[in-house]
This record gives sequence, C-alpha cells and structure tokens, in this order.
Amino acid sequence: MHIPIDHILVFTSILFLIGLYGALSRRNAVGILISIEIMLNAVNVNFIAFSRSFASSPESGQIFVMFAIVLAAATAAVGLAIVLNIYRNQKTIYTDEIHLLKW
Amino acid sequence: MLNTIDQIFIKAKQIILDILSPFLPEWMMILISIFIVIVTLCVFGPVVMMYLTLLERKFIGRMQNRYGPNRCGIFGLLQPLSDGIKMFTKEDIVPQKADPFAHFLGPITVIIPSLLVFSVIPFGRNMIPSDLSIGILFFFAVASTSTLWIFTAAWGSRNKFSLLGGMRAVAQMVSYEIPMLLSIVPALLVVGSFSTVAIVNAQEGLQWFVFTPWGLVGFILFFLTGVAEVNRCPFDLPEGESEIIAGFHTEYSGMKFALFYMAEYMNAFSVSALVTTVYLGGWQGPILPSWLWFFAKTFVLISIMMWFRGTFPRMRVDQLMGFAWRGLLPLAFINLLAAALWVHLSFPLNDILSFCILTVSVLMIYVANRKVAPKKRIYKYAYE
Amino acid sequence: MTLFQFLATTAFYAAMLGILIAAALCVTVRNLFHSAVFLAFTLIGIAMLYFFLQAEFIAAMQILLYVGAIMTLIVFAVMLTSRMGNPAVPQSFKNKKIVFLPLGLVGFILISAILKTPWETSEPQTAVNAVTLGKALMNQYVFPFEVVSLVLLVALIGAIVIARSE
Amino acid sequence: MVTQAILIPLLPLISFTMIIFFGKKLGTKSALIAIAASVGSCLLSASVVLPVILNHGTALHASLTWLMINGKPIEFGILVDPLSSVMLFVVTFVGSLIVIYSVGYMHNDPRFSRFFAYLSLFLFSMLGLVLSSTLVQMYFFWELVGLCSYFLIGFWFEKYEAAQAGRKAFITNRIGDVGFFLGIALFFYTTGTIRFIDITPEFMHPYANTAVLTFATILLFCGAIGKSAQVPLHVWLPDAMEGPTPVSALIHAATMVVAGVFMVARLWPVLETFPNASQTIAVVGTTTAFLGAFFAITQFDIKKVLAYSTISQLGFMITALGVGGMGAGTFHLMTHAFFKALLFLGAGSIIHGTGTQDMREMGGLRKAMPNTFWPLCIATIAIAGVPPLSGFWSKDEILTSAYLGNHRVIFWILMITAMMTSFYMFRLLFLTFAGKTRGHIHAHESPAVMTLPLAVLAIGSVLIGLPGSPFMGHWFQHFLEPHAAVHMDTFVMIMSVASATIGFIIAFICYFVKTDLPQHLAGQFWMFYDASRNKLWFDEIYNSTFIHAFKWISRISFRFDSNVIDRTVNEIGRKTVLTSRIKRWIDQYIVDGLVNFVGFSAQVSSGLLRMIQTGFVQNYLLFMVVGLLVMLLVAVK
Repeated sequence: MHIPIDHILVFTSILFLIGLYGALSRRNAVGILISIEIMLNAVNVNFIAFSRSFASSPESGQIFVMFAIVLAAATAAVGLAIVLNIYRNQKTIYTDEIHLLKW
Repeated sequence: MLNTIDQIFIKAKQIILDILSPFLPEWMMILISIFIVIVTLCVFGPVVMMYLTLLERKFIGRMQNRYGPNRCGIFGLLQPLSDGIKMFTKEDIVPQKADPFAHFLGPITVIIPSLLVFSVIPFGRNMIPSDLSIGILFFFAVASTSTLWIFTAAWGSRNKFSLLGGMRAVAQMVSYEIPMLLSIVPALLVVGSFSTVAIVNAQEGLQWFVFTPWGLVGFILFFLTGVAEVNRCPFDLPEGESEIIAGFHTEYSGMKFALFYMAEYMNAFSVSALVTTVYLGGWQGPILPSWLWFFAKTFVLISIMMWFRGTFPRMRVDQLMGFAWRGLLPLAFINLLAAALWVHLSFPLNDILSFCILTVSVLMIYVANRKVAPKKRIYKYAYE
Repeated sequence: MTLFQFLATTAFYAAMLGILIAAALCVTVRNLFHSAVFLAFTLIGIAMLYFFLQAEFIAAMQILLYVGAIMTLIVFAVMLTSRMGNPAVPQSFKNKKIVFLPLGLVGFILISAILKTPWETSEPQTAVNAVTLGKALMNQYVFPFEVVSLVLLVALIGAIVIARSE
Repeated sequence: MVTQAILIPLLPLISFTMIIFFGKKLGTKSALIAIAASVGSCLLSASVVLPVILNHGTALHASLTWLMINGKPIEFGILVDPLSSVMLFVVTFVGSLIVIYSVGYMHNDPRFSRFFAYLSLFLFSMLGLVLSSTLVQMYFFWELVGLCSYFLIGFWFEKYEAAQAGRKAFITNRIGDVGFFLGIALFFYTTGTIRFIDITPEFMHPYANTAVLTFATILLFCGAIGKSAQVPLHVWLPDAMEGPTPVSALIHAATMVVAGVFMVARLWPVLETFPNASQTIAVVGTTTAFLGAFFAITQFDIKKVLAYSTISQLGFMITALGVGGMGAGTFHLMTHAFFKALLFLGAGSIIHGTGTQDMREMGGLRKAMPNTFWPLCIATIAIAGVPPLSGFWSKDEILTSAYLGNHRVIFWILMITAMMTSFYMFRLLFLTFAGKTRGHIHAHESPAVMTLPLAVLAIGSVLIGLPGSPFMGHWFQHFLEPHAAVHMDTFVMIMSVASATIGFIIAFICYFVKTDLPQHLAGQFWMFYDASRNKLWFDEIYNSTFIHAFKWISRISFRFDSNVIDRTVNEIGRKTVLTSRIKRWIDQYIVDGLVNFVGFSAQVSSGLLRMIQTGFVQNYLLFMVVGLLVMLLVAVK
C-alpha cells in the first residue's frame, strides 16, 4: 500500500496547526495541555512516515517516536502537576486570569 | 479423523466460501471470509457471556448449598435468555444531570476492547482470527484502554457513587497493569515473539510454561492480575455492590447495563483464555482436538475465578493497592530475573536455581509485608 | 492496484480524515471532558495510522502509553479541576479569530513548501518488527534509553512533589 | 692685599648687623662697635693705600663675574687706584671722626644704637662704592648710599618735616639715578665694557665722536647731578638738614655728595674724548656754584647756610672736572671734605650748646664756646681761600685750570662766587660768635668728645692743602695723573686772594661794625634779597609744576582707574555672572534635560516592551508562532 509521503506530511501539518489553534485559543490550562499532546502526536506521525523511507536504519524513526511518547508522558505529568498546583493556589486555571508571570 | 475434528471449524468456513465463490467477484470473497470470522466471534462472544453468567450463578449457588437458577428451561439453561430479554425490555434511564455524550459513550467504548481482544486469542490450531506479530502486546494495549472507558462511564453519569467507583477502577487497573505486563515478559523472553501462536507452539507437547519455576509464579501472577484487571471478585471494588451500589455503572439500566455486564464476562473469558495460551499451553493437548483443550483449560480457570467469587471477601482499597505494589510487583521483577537465569543456564541447574530464588523471594515479600499488629485504638470519647 | 491495496489506502485516508475531525472537535468542543475523549479517539486513530504504516509495535505502544497512561493523567486532571469545566464560562478567548491569521499563513507556507519539494518516494524496506526495535534500543540507543528512563523518573517525582498537597 | 681690601667695607657691615640684632641689649656700647669698625677700616685702608702710593699708582684689581649678558661679563670686584685710595683715606678718616663726635651728640637719644647701625651701613655702602671696579657695582652701592641717606635724614621720623625731607632726598636722588642707569646701559651697549680699568684714553679713542656716547656721558652725569645736588636737583640738600648734624656732616659734606664728583673723575678718559660733554658739565658746575653762593648769602639758619655753601663748593669741583682739571677737582674734594665736615660739626656743637639753629638769636658765643670757636674760625678762613690754608690751594687750582683752559666766562663767574663764599662764611662767623648774644640763650661748651674731633679736623684742614701745593711740587696732582702738567699762574693767585679779602671786608663792615647795614642793603636791593632769600623759588616752582602735574596725573589716573578699569572689571564680573547664569540654565535644562531624556526614553521604551510581558501563557505561544512565521517567511524568500 503505497501512500505518497507528502499527503501524510500535509495531514500532519494540518493536525499540528489544529493542535496549535487549540493551544492558542483555549482558556483552560488542561485544554492547552491536550492540544499540546495533539501537536506532539502529529510530529510522531511524521517520524513514522519518514522512518519507512530512511534507508540505513529504518527503526531509528520508531525509536525516536518511543522516546517522544515517553517524554510526552513526562511533560504531561509535570504540566498537569503544575496546573493542579496553580488551581489549588489561584483557585482558577483560566490562563487569562493567571498572570503571575506579569512583571 | 482427529485432525478433521480438530480442523472442523476451518473446514466449515472453507465449505461456505466454496459455496459462495462462483457467484461473487474475487475481492468480495476476501471480504466474506473476514466477515465470517467476525460474525462467528460476535456471536460466540455474547453466547459465552450468557452461559458464563448462568454457570457462575449455578456454581456459586452450589457453593452456598442452594441450586442456582433452574426455573427457565431445564436446569435453568434458558435463564440467560430471560435475562437478555429482561435487559432489552427494561427502560433505559439517563440521569438529567448526566453528561449525555459521556453517558451514551460509556457502554459502547467498554464493549469494543473486550471484543477486539478475541481477535488475538488462538482458539485452536490454525483457529486464530488474526495472527498479529504483536498479539500479546495488542491484547494489553486494548485492555489498558478499558480503564479510560470505565472512567468515562463513571464520570458521564455525574454520580458520586459512580465517580468513586470509576476512581477506584482506574486506580486498581493502573496499579495491576504493570505486574500483569511483567508477568507475561518471562514467557516472551523464552518464546522471543509477541504472537500468541508462536507462544502456544513453543509449549509443544506438554512443555507448558507452567511447569517451569518462573512459569508457575508467572501463571499465578498473571492469573491474579487478570482477575484484578477484570474487576472480579476479590478485587471487585469498582462495582462493590455493598458500598457504592453498582460502582461505575450505577446510573445504567437496560441494554447499557447489559453491555457492561457482557463486557465484564467477556473480559473474564479473554483473560483466562490468554492465561491458558501463555502458561497452560493454549490448545496444546495430547489427543483431544485443539479447540477442545483450549476450552477445557479456559473453563477450569473461569471456574477458579468463580470459586474466588464464592469464597473471597472484597479487599479494602489500601490492601488492594498494597498487595499490588508491595506484593505482586516485586515478585514479578524477581520472576523476570529468575526466568532470565533459567533461559541462560542448562537444564538441571536452571530449574533448581530459579526455584530457590523464587521461593526465597516469596517468603521475603511475605515477611516484609507482614504488618505489625495494629496498635489497640484509643477512643478518646467513645466507650469501650 | 489490487482491491486490498485500494481498501487499505481508502481506509488510510479515512483514518486521516477521522483523526482530523476528532482533533478539530477535541480542540473546539466546550466541555473539557469531551475534548479529552476526542483526544483519546485521535490517539487511537493515530495508532491505526501506525498500523497502516507497518509500525505495529509503535501503534501498540501508542495505545498502551498514550491512551492507557497519559489519558488517565489528563482525565484525572480534568476531573480534579472539574469546577472549572462548567459550559457557562466561555472556554476560549473572545478574539480567537485573530489566531487564524498566523496559523493560516504558517499552514499555507508549510503546505506549499511540502507540496513543492520533491520527496523521493523510495519503496519501504523490510517491515520493522519488535525484535529489530529491541536490538536497536539495546545496542545503538542504549544511552538515550537510560537517559529517557531517568528523565521520566525525575519528571514523575517532580510531578508528585509539585502536586502533593502540603 | 685683596683680603684686606675686601675687609674694609665688610667691617662696617659686620658692625651694622651686630648692632641691628643686639642693639637693644648693647645700649650705648653699640657706639663702641661702630667706632671700632670705622677705625679698623681706616687702618686697613691705610695698609692698602700705602703700597699704591709707594710703587706710585699701580692699581690693585680683583673681580669675579656676577652674570653674563650675551657673552660680556658683568663683574663685582675691588679696584684700588690713586683716585679710590684718596677717597678711601677721606671717607674712612673723616667718617671715624664723625662717628666719635656723634657719640656725644646723640647720647640722650632714645634710638641711640639704631643711629650707629645706620651710620655703619652708610660707611659700608660708601666704601663699597669707592672700591667698586665696574659701573654696575658702583650703581649698586650708589643706590645703597641713597637709601642710607634716606634713613639718616629721616632719623627723627616722628617729625613731619624730617620724614618729608627724607622722602624728598630719596626721590630726587632716584631721578638722577634713572639717568645714571640709562647712561650705564647705553655705555655698556655701545662700548661693550663697564670695567673702569678698561676705560683708558686709548680704549675710548675709536669712539671719539659718536653722538650716542656723548649722550651716554651726559646721562651718566645726570646721576652725578642728582647725587651731588647740582642745580636742577639740588633742592633736597637744604631740606636734608632736618637730620642730625653728624649726618649732615658725614653725608652732606664729606662723602655721599662727593660720590657724583668721584664717579665723574672715574670716567675722566670718557670726558677727555668728548669735549662738548665736558663743556656742559662745566657750565652746570659753574651755575650751581654761583647759585649756591647766591642763596647762602641771605640765609639765617646756620645749617642752611652751610648746605648752600656745600652746593656751591660741589659746583666748583664739577666745573674743575668739566674744564679738564681732574686732579684739581679731586684735590678740592679732599680739602673741602675736611673743612666742611669741621664746619658742620662746629655748627652741631653750637646747636648742641645753644639749642637753636637760628643765627639771629646767636651772637657773642666766642667767650662761651672757645673750643668750638677756634676750629670753626680756622675752617672759615680755609674755605674762604686765604693762602696758607688748604682751601686756597685747591680753589686756586680750579681757577688756574679754568683760566688756562681759557674759559674766560667761567673763570670770572667762579671769581665772583669765591668772593661771595668768603662773604657768607665770615657773615656766619660774625653772626654767631661776634657781638652780643641777641637771643635769650645760655650757651654752654660741648663736651670733649665733640670738641676733640673739631681740633683734629682743624689741624687736618690746615695741613691737607700742602700735598697739592707747589711747596710739595704738586705731588697730589702727579699722584692722581702722573703725566699731567700742573703749573700755577700768579695772576690767578693774586685775583683769588683779592676776592677772599674783599669778601672778608664786606662781611666785617656789615656784621661787625654797622650791624644795621644788612637791613638797609636788603631794603635797597630787595629784589636780589628776596630772590636769594627764597632760593629763587626753586621749590615752589617744582611744587607748582612737576609735583602739581604729577599730582594731577595721579588724580586723573586714579579717576581713570576707578572709573574705567574698575568699571570694566565690575562689568566683566557682571558679565561672567551673567554667562555663568546662562551656563547654569544650559546645564540645567539642556544637559540635565538630555540625561533625563535618556532616562525618560529608557522608561518609555521599557514601558512599551513591558506590554509584551503580559503574563498570559497563550500570548507567549502566539509570539512563538509569529516568530516561526517570520522565520518561515525568511526561509521561503
């Protein structure tokens, strides 16, 4: 089953943009994290799509996807922990209400 | 003769295909062959589930010195049918505050994984719906998603008890998933491949993994975690009837409840099937047809589960967690070590060594977990 | 092109479309829990894509890790911050239309670049099964493997410390 | 020899410093130091002069260069030749006598020791001047001598007239000194040398008729005019009588005033080469002589009479040098030093005795003060020019050199002045000693310490004339000018004796026989009498012209200064204040403005940049996306 790779790339870029849109437009911090997960997955798909046509070591793409997934898990864990902490302290996770970083 | 009986189902399928082949175009034939397998599974699943419910009620009844259901049909054989009809006719109530999407999504998403799992189980020689190269891993992947769907159901019904049930289910399944995976790893270590067929073939002629030291421990581990994954009996906190009504599926009634019920039993069947394929040699058996051996072993395991249900009291949450993290997980790791040793060493030595390691580790874990008797509680206000 | 391949490609494109829809829904739907569920569907869709791209092990990993582990995390997070989720409060910024401009531009440029570049479409080599992956992981990538495990450990401990209520 | 020569001026200097520092403690003993110093230097000078006399005229010279002006050295040194030896003898001998005399005269003065300090300082500067080997050195001591005269004249500075007189003397001297200095400079510039041993007739011959040098000599002679009180600048001498009498005796008779004559004598070769220069000198000399005598006739203050007589005698010396008699002039200088010192000391003792200076109150002091009378009588006879005494020989020398040099006019004027001289001297003698004491004064004879120097000086003034007289073959003149022809002229001798006797007779008639004749004559010749009495109104003329002009100029310059300069200075001050205020404004508003602006702009820009730090996570994400976009755009282009 031969699928031209640029179709996949277009798909992943669209998926990435959707994730980015989510990250930009959502007010809820958890929502942002979800969108980020989407973006990460888009990248993983890219990896896999390319790994097939990578002559020398086809499995490297997949290994990187594995590492990516693991790291995504780590980021999700830390991100959510932070969000929970903010929620506990600020009683809100709407990003436009959280402006501790303001100067 | 035996072989024909053994391959009876495959031949049946072939007969059907031959009948239809002159009429339909070639690509249609492939579809039909796949379709046949799917249909048989979809039929076989619920039927097994119905009669398991019956078997369980009869079996526990017998254990409790009473007959099980014997009114509908001879010896209550039609009881599941009546249950089914009851389920269909019952009104499907959706709580007002419930999240309609999640509530509706609950039962569907729970049933799918339990059905999908059947595609990987080798019912008999050449009787495996789809021989995936990552058979076992597929099974675990799909099984692990079930935690999410259970939580969706629990969360969707916007009910405290269901929420509690959901949380307990997620906590339990997450913490038992790791020992489960690790208990399978020794078998994979030996076989070297994920596909279930390869595993079963590796247990040729009574070389069942259960007779090896690590196999025995692995079998016990896998079986216990399997029971926990399925939320049955000693580990059935998620729908602990006595405490939180029906756990995550309290708000469900009618067909949705039937689906949950069916999913539970199908999971139970698939887990025990998997245990048999990995540790009890699957359909490997001396003379009887392969599928018969497979069903016999699975039936024995399911009866053990039911036996658990009849005898064991429900575990407290901290005991449940403690048992998983402090008991099964270390044992699984050590079992992995023992299996590795077993694989590398020659025959007589490996058995002895791994056997000693495992026994010592079991004793150690038991001693480590023995809790000092809890101090006598001092009630400040209440009277002795 | 045999029927089978035709079926497969259509299934592939269907999966892609499904994923996009699920992702779009996940991003736009107001109720956070629904977006989490849709995220799960997109993840499973992506796993299917991996199956089509002959990366079964990664697909299984995807489902096992993402849907099994990360989704649980996200769902718990959604649950713990459930009070925030009531639909009355607008879930996204008023001026979210503005975001379309940069995104549109980036998308346009990316996609035009992708379509313009001549990707040499070499035939896929031998399928990569779990065994080769295991070997590569243990031989060539053993150091990253250890580091990643360490990172994960640290991250999780960090998360626990952060989330732990005093 | 040279060390003794150097010691001569140093002794008075040492005594001066000792008296100045230990004066208060020494009290009257300071006089002893001064006397010791002067007598010491007198003996030393004798020891130095004798070898010069013995090997007839070989000069002793030693000098060290003080500074170099474009290659030509200016030296300080010692020169002992016949001329300076004469001066040495005169200054030291007369000086020590006067110091001894002034012990008595000043014995109850509160600033007793300071007087002797000034005297020793004066002796030091005079001896320095005499021994100097170059014009510059001479000029240096010339100024010092002027200074000492200022100190001594203004000794009783609490008296207003004394202070004025001291100042007047100093200023008139300074006017002369300016001319002197310019002359030195011009002379040095043209001839290139200022050493006396270089100034020989042969050396001067090449410059024979250069106008510049004649002008230079005249300028040099101005110095002499100022110092020796010649006509234009003589006004300070009469007023200088305000000082104590020994001062007048020492400074205004014997030493300082003759410094001018000494300087002209020193430059004798120059004068020889410039006849018209010497001509002018002669003319100035004769006019001074005549006027001096003319003023002296009608004076009543005893010291004023002597002052004017000194002026006229100086006039005689200058004319002698003018008409070519360097030897005659110097000889008259020496003799005059003796009898004029004697006269002044005598007058001093009279004043000391009677307490008044006005001759109208005196008279008949012969019996009261016999020791003062006889030396004074001898001095008067000597100055009048009666033959056996020194006055006659030196005056006669001058007259013969004038007569032989066929300066007819000068000769006859000098003759008349000689007559007038003898008249006013005898007038003085008769007014003070003859007749009866007009004022109600009770004279008493002055003590021995005063009368002894008088006696010595009397003997001196008798004998000092002999070396220059024919009896000793004009030894003195030959000593000074070895190859000068000196010969007496009988006609001149007779005429001078005649003039002396005529003067005596007139004085005898007017003041001894018919004492009312002077009033009668004064009434008739009132015009001459007033002119003489008021000293031809020189002082008044000067006051009304120079001094008045000078005051006017100073007033104008003062007004100019206070108005123009002060005003401009204030204006400048105001302007600077203004500019500083402007600068302050600029500094405040522009510089500070700029600095503040920088700060302000930093604040504004930071304010703008601050906007970016919204604190909303999404904004940062958006910025990232925009960044990505930009990068892509750049990459694609």
